[in-house]
Amino acid sequence: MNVDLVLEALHEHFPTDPLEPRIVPVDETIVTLTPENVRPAVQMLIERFDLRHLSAITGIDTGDEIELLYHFWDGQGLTLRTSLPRENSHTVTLIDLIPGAAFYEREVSEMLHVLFDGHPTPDRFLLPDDWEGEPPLRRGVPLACQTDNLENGELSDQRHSRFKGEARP
Amino acid sequence: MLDRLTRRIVRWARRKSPWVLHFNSGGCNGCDIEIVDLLTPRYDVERLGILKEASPRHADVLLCTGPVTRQSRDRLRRIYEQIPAPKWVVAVGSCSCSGGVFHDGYNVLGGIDQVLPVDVYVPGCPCRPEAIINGLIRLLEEIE
Amino acid sequence: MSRITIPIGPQHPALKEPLSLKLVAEGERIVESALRIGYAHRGLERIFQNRNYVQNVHVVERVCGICSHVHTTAYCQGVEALLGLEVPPRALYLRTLLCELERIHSHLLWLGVLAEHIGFTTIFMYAWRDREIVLDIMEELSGGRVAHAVNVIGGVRIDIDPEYAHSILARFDDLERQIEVFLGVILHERTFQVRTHGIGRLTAEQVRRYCVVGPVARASGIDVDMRRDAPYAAYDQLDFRVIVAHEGDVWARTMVRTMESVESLQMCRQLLHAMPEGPLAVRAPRRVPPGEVVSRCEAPRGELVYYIRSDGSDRPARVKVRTPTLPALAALSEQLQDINIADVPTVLAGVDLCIACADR
Amino acid sequence: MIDWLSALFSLLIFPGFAFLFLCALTFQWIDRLVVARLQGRVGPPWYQPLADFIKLLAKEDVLPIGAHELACAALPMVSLAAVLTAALYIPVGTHSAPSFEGDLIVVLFLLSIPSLAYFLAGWLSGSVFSVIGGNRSLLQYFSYEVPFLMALSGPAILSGSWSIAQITAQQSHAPWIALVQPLGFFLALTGLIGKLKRSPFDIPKAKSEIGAGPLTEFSGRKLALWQLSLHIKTAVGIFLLVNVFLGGASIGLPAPAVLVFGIKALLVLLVLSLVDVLYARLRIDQLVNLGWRVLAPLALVQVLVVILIGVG
Repeated sequence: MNVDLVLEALHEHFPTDPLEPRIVPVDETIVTLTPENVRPAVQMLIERFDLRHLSAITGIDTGDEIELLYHFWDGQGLTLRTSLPRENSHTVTLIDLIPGAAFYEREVSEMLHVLFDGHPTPDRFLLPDDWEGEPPLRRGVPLACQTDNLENGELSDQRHSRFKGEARP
Repeated sequence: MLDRLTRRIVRWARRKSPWVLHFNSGGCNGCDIEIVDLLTPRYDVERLGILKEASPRHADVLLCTGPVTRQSRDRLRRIYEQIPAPKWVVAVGSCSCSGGVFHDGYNVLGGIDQVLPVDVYVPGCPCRPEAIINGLIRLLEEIE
Repeated sequence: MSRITIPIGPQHPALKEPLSLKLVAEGERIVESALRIGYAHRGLERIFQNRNYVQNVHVVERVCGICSHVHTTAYCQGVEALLGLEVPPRALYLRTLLCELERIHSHLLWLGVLAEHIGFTTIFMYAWRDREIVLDIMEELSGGRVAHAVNVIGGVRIDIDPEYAHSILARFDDLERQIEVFLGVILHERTFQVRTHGIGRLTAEQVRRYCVVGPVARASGIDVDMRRDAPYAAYDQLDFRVIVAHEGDVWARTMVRTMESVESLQMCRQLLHAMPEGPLAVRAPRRVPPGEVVSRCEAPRGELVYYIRSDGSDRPARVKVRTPTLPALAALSEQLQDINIADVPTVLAGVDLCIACADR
Repeated sequence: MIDWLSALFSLLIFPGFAFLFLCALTFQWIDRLVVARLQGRVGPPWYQPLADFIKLLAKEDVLPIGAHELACAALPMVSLAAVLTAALYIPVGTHSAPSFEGDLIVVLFLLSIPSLAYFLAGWLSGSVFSVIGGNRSLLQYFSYEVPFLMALSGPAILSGSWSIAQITAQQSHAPWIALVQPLGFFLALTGLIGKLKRSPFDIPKAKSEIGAGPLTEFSGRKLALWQLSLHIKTAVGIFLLVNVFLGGASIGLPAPAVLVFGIKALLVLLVLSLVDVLYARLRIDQLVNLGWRVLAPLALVQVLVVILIGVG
């Protein structure tokens, strides 16, 4: 994959977007796109450069916005970055283009509460079924494990063994 | 007199054939491979009569590894109840002793003793196979 | 036919780690499979944000017990790139040596687990007995059988003196003879072939669709290997073959992994012969300038991606870990389609799942 | 009075329960030791099977709610009783068992009852794994039972009688039937491996797929009885093969009968352990294919050969 060709193609297709490609260590190029251009950009990349290997989707809560980074790779790394508003942030799913993105999208939606419209199975992925607290990777979420739903709630503050001295069966 | 004799024989039998069940409640699999290492030629726990069993019904000793994540808490509890008495629990590795390096994770409850009564703690991250064998032998000496 | 739902629950003899798989079978054939992971989810990416860069090396090593060194390599490499550090060549060589030793240990471990699942306990015992040779070498080098704590930000912590290198080379020879024995079993043993040929087949198209990486992809004909395509550490100074097979079933993966361990042995020999002199590490400052890095390595199971973003303080703003088992899990439902109940453990073993990696 | 006492003695002590119990434990120990040594391991101490048995007796007996209490309690005893009665008719060393015409068929029938009890245990004990294990043991039952019966009818036809004692007596002067019908001996061995659910055919209790198969839900005393009946069945099966194919205690030259019989039994056990070490487990459909496409026709050929040449 030749990064310059890709950048030119991106420039043609999305003149309005502030691309400002940045070379990031270990041979990676980061390109910024507006949220609604991500899907057409991925479509174009697949058709013209057969760039289908999506390595990962990283979600970051930077305090004032939610950033999504789609890491692609084919000989060299290319990352598409978009930023979404913190409240009811949602974007379009890429599952029909790249089925491998299903797990990554479910994880980001669970960890940062980003809704991927059109995702067929947006259910629990890593978090336990009885998790009803805040999405953990959002800023301002207390780190200690919320165990309020355990039978006796006093577990979370002191870490002690409830079974000291209890007679073994 | 006969009662004392049978109790001694039963105690001898329980010490000589502890069947082991292994459950990983959410740790990195460092301790799990060390437990499976016990069965292989270099450590070979079959000479102590220890067999790794497939079903909780056949097991005596529950070897737990990994901190208790919230999702595997109920499963750990249910496995413990499925094992017929007399049963013992060995916490293998620092994670199952106290939550280890993941103690402050939002999904981690801490050590196995948050959920089960533990008989033997085997520290180490990951613990060495010799330490697990030593823990099991300590357990066997203390069995009634 | 009557439909039975079979729970391959978090606790199952075929699974070393907690994974919940609900299979719906008609008679002996699997019709549907539902996967639920998250039993080993410890919230690592949040824990990373809670520690500074140096403490994180200790935590990164505990993401997965089998490929711990490759995780620290990817992490330290990323932070060194952020800091713009120039790691001395001897440290790169030692880092690569440990990476390859860990690959041999992981592949031999996997061969044993697969053999145990198809009922061939003898090969399980032999594979794990010979794996002890590699574990001894790693333990003598770094002090730890499984978690080695070799990598620090800026270099490595261990060193090799020449006559110790000779004793390692001697041990490599009988390890290679043993791996030849396993190759013989895989090629000629009838029952092994019958239980692994044509099971859990993944076509090249499926591999590309689910972005599967590592030996599973290479066994289906996709020629991708981060050590050659994006060389890191000392891989650019080594010449090695990337083994690719085309059948895409469990047997092909066995061939790819076993030949890879032979290839890794050759690489270790080259590393030991051409080990340059020089310092072992470079001092790294506590604070990392703001920036971001995407560091990629070839773990025994495939491409491992670390994305690290720093905000100038001594704690990372975000560390994203994408382990090779995640796409393999996505492709699992395709492999479990329409196979025999008895083959489910073989398929699970064939993909070499590392749930601790996938759940983070 | 004396024959009443000696009958009781032979029932309970010598070729009866005590002797078989001892044989079962030693055979299990030797088998585990040989397998361990061939895999580079040390293997269990000599008292291991006894310790396992006593520990299981002293364990709590738990059954899931869905399980059928009465049946699950009765099945282990049925299979143990069937195996013990089968052992009555098999002469061991010098002891001449009460033999009548056709006791070979009775023994074969009694030896197949535990397999059916094993299947029922799977069905009635309520867990998914045991139901699948039960199905598999039934599927497997037919694929090895037919070749086994035909292989054993070969010697009966050759020596013209269906009583084990006669067959053994015939071989004291004539060459052993295993040498005359090597194919029959091979098929009988394969059938025995299937009947005992040993390694290449241990599909119903495949440890990595369905846990312990039909016995997943059994624990405590019931499990102890099940394992005892399986090990006694191993001993009885080996004695049967030694008598029918290897000429019981006779070896031509005058040697202590029990020693000769013991050595032959240990040799057969060694063969079973070797097969255990060397082969991976087959899938159920592969075993059924093997059974019907390979073993059954071979057994047919063997019987035809015996009928045409042997008697003719």
